[in-house]
Amino acid sequence: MSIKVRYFASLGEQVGRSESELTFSQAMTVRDVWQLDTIEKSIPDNVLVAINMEYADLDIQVQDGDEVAFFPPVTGG
Amino acid sequence: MSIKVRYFASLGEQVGRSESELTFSQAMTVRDVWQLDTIEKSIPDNVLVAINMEYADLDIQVQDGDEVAFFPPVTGG
Amino acid sequence: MKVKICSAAFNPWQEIQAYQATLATSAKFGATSIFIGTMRDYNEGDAVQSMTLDYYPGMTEKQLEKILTDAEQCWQIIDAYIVHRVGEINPDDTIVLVVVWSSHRGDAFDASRFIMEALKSTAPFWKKELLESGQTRWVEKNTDGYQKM
Amino acid sequence: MKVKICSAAFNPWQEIQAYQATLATSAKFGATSIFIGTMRDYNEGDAVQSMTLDYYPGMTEKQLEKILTDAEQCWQIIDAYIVHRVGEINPDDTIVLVVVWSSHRGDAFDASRFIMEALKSTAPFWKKELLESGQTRWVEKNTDGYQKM
Repeated sequence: MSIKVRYFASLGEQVGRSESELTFSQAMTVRDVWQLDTIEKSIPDNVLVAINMEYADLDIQVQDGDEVAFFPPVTGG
Repeated sequence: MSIKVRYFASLGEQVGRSESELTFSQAMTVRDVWQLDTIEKSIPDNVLVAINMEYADLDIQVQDGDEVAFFPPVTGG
Repeated sequence: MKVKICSAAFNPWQEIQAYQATLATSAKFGATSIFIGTMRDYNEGDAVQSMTLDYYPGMTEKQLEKILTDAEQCWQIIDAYIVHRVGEINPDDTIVLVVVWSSHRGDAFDASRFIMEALKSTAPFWKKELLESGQTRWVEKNTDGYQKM
Repeated sequence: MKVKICSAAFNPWQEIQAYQATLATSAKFGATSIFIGTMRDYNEGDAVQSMTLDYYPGMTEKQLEKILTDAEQCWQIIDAYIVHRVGEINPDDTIVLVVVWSSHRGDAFDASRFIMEALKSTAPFWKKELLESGQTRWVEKNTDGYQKM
């Protein structure tokens, strides 16, 4: 299956890109996605996660076609 | 000494006038003023009182030249 | 800080912009909290045609100024402005405008709400409604703005 | 209820009036509570020259709509409107506008504050400041709007 991974704001700068396409065959959680896509970078404590534009947890399993987004605490308003 | 007494809104309608001038010689509280000026009318529980345009209590003693106002609960805004 | 009593209809947006233009502290306020009270065409289940707002000239202004001073002592306010209508009022007319400018939203929200509650419970204004039925009646009491209706 | 993302400067007073003109419920709202967030020219002790507001197109709108739906379930709201700026922003520019129309002031105040706090903590926007010194920095965290500063 394949998913799209997105990184926003300071997290995009840390990871060094704003988007990836990942293809894999085994079941993976959001946490696994982070580890696979950002080798050697530990996951920040305050990271926020969205799957298909809705907030989600790191332990949720991703599905084929999902858009998984990682971003830092929001600072709008 | 003499004072000015004012009644506002529904209280003015109940008392039957919006203003009186009172002249007297003995010491009087606001409550005494009400009783002297509005014979036979008992003082409403929720009446508000101002002396010289500042909120006051019924037991305050009035001074020569004071403007004493009685009014119902306020309903602005 | 300023209070203004209006005996004719006023446009709240014009009032806010005109007052804000006088603030020397441009770019220093991050938060503006505004409350606008508008006359409804019903009250307590009855259709209301119009309203007369009575007040105590002199004391009303004094009391509104006291409310602003009290708010300024409790919260960090850059400026605040109250406009209140009196006299004959029609549905859709603005009755009251409260604006608070502050650096931070917590102070702006807290202060504007405090000002409205204090105004509703202590500022000498009295509403007399003319119902569609032709009857007139004094509004007897303001409700508590912190309780859910 | 509506949310709007603006990539160019907007006039909050025009936005409010234009949206309010579409409300069918004229004379039914007694209370309007408005919050306006404006860009300041300083933050955390530093002079700020300008700011870039990044967002997550699609999710940001969805999240703002969810906030309005949540507010509607907790309070009696007649209508609500959020406008939020993105892109390049200068001091004095409006960043966010939240308007809540309600029959009663308690609901209007509660809902507008809820919306602002929810927006500040959950809506995907990120500020990057360009300081007068020439340095850029990401704003790391929004403060709690209920705590006094």
